[in-house]
Amino acid sequence: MDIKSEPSSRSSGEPAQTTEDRRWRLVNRTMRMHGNEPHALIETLHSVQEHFGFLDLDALKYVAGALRVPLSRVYAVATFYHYFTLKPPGEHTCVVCKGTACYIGGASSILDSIQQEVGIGPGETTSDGQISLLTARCLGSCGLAPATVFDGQICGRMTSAAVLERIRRWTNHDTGD
Amino acid sequence: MTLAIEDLEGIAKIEKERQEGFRHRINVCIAAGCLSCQSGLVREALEKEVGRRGMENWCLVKGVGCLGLCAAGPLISVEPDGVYYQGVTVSDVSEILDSLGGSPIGRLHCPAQSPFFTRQHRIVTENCGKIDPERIEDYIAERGYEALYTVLRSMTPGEVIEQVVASGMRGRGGAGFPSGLKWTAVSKAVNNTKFVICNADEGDPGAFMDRSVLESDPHRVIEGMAIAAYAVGARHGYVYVRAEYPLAVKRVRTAIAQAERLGVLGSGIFNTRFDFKIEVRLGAGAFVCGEETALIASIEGRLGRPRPRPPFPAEFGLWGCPTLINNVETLANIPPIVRNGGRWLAGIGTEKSKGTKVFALAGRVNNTGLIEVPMGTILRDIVFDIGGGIPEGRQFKAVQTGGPSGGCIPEQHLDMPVDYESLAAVGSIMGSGGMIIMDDASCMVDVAQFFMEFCMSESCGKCVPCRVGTTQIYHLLRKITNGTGKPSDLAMLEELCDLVKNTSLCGLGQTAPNPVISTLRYFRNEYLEHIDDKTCQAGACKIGSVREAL
Amino acid sequence: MNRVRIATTWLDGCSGCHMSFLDMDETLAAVADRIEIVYGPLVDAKEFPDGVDVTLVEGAVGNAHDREELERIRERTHILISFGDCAVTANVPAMRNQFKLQDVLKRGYVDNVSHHPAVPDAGVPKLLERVRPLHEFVAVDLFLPGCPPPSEAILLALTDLLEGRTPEVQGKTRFGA
Amino acid sequence: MTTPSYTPDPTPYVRRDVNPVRILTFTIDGRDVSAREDETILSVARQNGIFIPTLCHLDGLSERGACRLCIVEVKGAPKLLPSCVTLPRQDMEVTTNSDRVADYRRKILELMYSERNHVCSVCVSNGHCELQNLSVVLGMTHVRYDYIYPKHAIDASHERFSVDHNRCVLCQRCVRVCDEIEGAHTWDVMGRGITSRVITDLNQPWGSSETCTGCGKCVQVCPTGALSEKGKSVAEMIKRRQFLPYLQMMRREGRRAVAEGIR
Repeated sequence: MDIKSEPSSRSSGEPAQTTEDRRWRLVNRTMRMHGNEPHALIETLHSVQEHFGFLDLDALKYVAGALRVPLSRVYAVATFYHYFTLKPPGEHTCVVCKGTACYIGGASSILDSIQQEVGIGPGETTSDGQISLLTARCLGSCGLAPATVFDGQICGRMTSAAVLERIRRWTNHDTGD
Repeated sequence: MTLAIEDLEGIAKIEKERQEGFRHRINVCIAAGCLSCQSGLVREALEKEVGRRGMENWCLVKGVGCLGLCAAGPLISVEPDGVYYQGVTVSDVSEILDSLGGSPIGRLHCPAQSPFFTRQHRIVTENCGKIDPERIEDYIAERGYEALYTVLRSMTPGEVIEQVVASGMRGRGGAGFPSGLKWTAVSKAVNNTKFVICNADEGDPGAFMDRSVLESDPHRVIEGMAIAAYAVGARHGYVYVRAEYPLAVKRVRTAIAQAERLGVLGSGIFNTRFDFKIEVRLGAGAFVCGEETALIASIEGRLGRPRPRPPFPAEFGLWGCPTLINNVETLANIPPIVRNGGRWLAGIGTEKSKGTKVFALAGRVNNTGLIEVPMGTILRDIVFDIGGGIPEGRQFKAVQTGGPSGGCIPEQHLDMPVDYESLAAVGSIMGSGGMIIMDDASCMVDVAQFFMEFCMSESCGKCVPCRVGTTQIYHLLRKITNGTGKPSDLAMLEELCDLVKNTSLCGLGQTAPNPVISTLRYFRNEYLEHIDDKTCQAGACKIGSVREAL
Repeated sequence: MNRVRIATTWLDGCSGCHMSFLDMDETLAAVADRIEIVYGPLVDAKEFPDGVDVTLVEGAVGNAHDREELERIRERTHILISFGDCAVTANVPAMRNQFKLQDVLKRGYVDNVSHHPAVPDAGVPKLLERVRPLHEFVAVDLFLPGCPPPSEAILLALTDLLEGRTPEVQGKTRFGA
Repeated sequence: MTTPSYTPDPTPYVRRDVNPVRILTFTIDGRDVSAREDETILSVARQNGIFIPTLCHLDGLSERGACRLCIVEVKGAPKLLPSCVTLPRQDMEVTTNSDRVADYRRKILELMYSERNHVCSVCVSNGHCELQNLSVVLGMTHVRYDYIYPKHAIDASHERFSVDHNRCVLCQRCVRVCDEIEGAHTWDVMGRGITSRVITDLNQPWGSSETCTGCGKCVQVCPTGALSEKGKSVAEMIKRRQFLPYLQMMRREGRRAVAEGIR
């Protein structure tokens, strides 16, 4: 099948829930705003990730068809940009900033202590799917280094102890504490 | 909708009267730095308490942009008394409200007379910490969009460019290309369609100037873009901003919507035939997209891989059309240049580096935060006077400027002026303005390895020298920091640095070796200690564990 | 006239380069009166002698013994020739470098063995984590790539050395030749 | 935002700073040569029988300027310039083979060899490989940089072809020929930096690709043994590229016919 043919002929990748799922409507809206043109690819992937938390293969296939972008290019873009993730995130995410100031301020020892306590390295999720550990290039909070983001909330001047304390709150809560 | 200068003046007047109607105004910093130490809660608590006490009519609580001294956050300022409070928590709220009109609270007092505040020269950040970034009226009250009006109603595009040329300003994004020349090139390019792009993909780790400006004063950047668009003949603009800066994205979007609603963006602005629209495009975590051609590719929805230049974007940019790409800080300088004339800016700074520069002070320095100083300010003054020196009584070792493309400047060069040429002479660059201070607890080989790891994983992978060369350099540095380096590795490091610098396709690769080259130049003894003695004086490298394993 | 003392040896290699050496046949005879082969699989000598003029080392460095041997050869040799692709690039032996040493040993001695599967731990030299070319361990004076290097190239290198010239083998041999 | 986004003009981009009719003269290695303004230094050099090594360049495909082997020195220019994408200017003085350039080229080639697992002696393209040939031409007898030894797989899921990532140099010829000539865009490059890798479709086995037409052009343009026909043993894979100039010409004519609306 020719990838550059009409999108309708490539609708096989369209997830079944597309029409009724509100999240897909929002993604579709993003594409429509950009005239369903190929140049909307990155904005659309942002939209998918914002609403679904990650990019799965069905979503990539659907976006490729809708925007008439070759499948391999969609995959290339989704893996070139580090902001996009193809893996579902854990229930909670902890982002440790690895910018220069945070590095100087001890970000690596924070990562080490998380590895020791929770057993996951950067980019990994605990086996129970509870906690994901990510690193950021720079959050721009260098004035308060080292910085860490817990479920979207940014916290400055962190120490290993403080980070582990926050993470323990998640795990304790989940065991019904 | 057509907007006249009277309307702007009217808005400014109403806004000023509104604000002056309050006997006390409490400005709470709600830029990302202070937000990350809960300034949002402080603001809420203040608002609630003001409401509870029935003070709404004479006490205004206002969220403002960055006050600069992030180290002391959350910061608030109380106007019109000009009192600064630092490290404010929710529990301080009552006391602050009690003290209004009386004497300041000594415990929280942040001396506004300290060199951190007095030695700055604020142009780009003049409104930061003063205005509410989410209210266009507040910007207009500070003469916002007046420059755009002047430009559209009384200047030709050529006259605008003349002012930028006269200002002598050089691009604040890193390379320091004269802005006037860039504008001239785009304006001369023959094409009906042109674009203006604001590069807000502040990728240098350790730099947050652009983020702060966008979070604190987004309209200034929008106004700068509109003026630029008029000058070069563009009708469409893009702000390319990192997705990692959600607050900046939100504020820019809000600002664009407000500007459109008011009519300072859109069709027939100020009743002229000038149309200008701005769209926001999100970066997606690729440092290389700070490079012009990669940024353009990214806006086009493609992989952010640079292409060889020429053709330059001024000729052949976004969608093949002439495109002006300026950094946030460059554009933020435009409205004051128009208001005060190019010569005014040219009067600030040094002979070849005009105006001011915003720096993000971070690392091992007491006053971490955002500062704006005239070009040519002495580096030692920045570190020890404005920055307040090194904490915990430790020894200064180096200051790193220019991020992963820059270099480390040692003690012996601290008395140099900070300008494009001087920095280049000592093997660093101005870069976008990150300034990381390191003390004797920092190992310079480890720092070089940190930056090389960054460049290696940010390399787009297109050209061989950058893709493989940075990896090889990183592996050599890792060998040295883990205690398995050989004396011959230093020569190999130098060879690879030279290769990557001279044969890479884009600026990322061409500058990637700089941190290694500059640390080899000034801190060679540290490399030798790691290789010959297998020791790391700073204690940052884990040599010991490797030696035990051997 | 003193004859030039030549040694040959092979480390982690297949002996193919030595076969090519022998393929010089009668051309070898032409230089035979000017050289003396003092050590190698072709002659009966137990220990690598002192004061060797030229040594051709075939094979990569794959185990601790190879490494010691190479270092001894380097000490006792004036001109050391990295002889053939295994010596120059680590070649086929290095194909195991993509895998962890433990996995390699397990595959070789356990998974594919039906009778007494066990990784040998005595009487054999310890394998290095990675197989590497000679020049990563010692200084090499001349590189003679090829799998094997053609005998003409070997002869050319030897005669050049005998004549006191720096051998120019460009175009005479190549990787994989 | 509520306003719809800008929609770009769908017509192909044209460089307006270059006039394809104008002829200029300059020198390569001291020889006077003439060229059209839109010809690259590389193409002018080749027309004049001057050798410049290349790897990512292939006549008939778009240029990338990525392998950096074709760098040349231009008098007065502070940087070395890739000749495959650099257009000459009047009176430019180009040097294609100074010691400095030759030295850099050799080092770049060494980097390429160190990047993946190139084992010539067991390769289908042994003796017919552009990378291998470059080592002879540039006089590179060994690699002084540490080999990286990444772990890479072989995908033999396609009925007729296989891809061995150990031998890939990321020149992207396969990506370009598939996109520009075949029009399928089955190939692209995933990831970035040292972890970049060519993929088919959504990084799935080649044999399961929905878009691959099985035309095999990618195999024929691949400079190394990374892409090969099945059933070929060591040294048996000889690439055939005669089709490329014809296809390129026919595609150009086809495009013109469509534009002019005649057949």
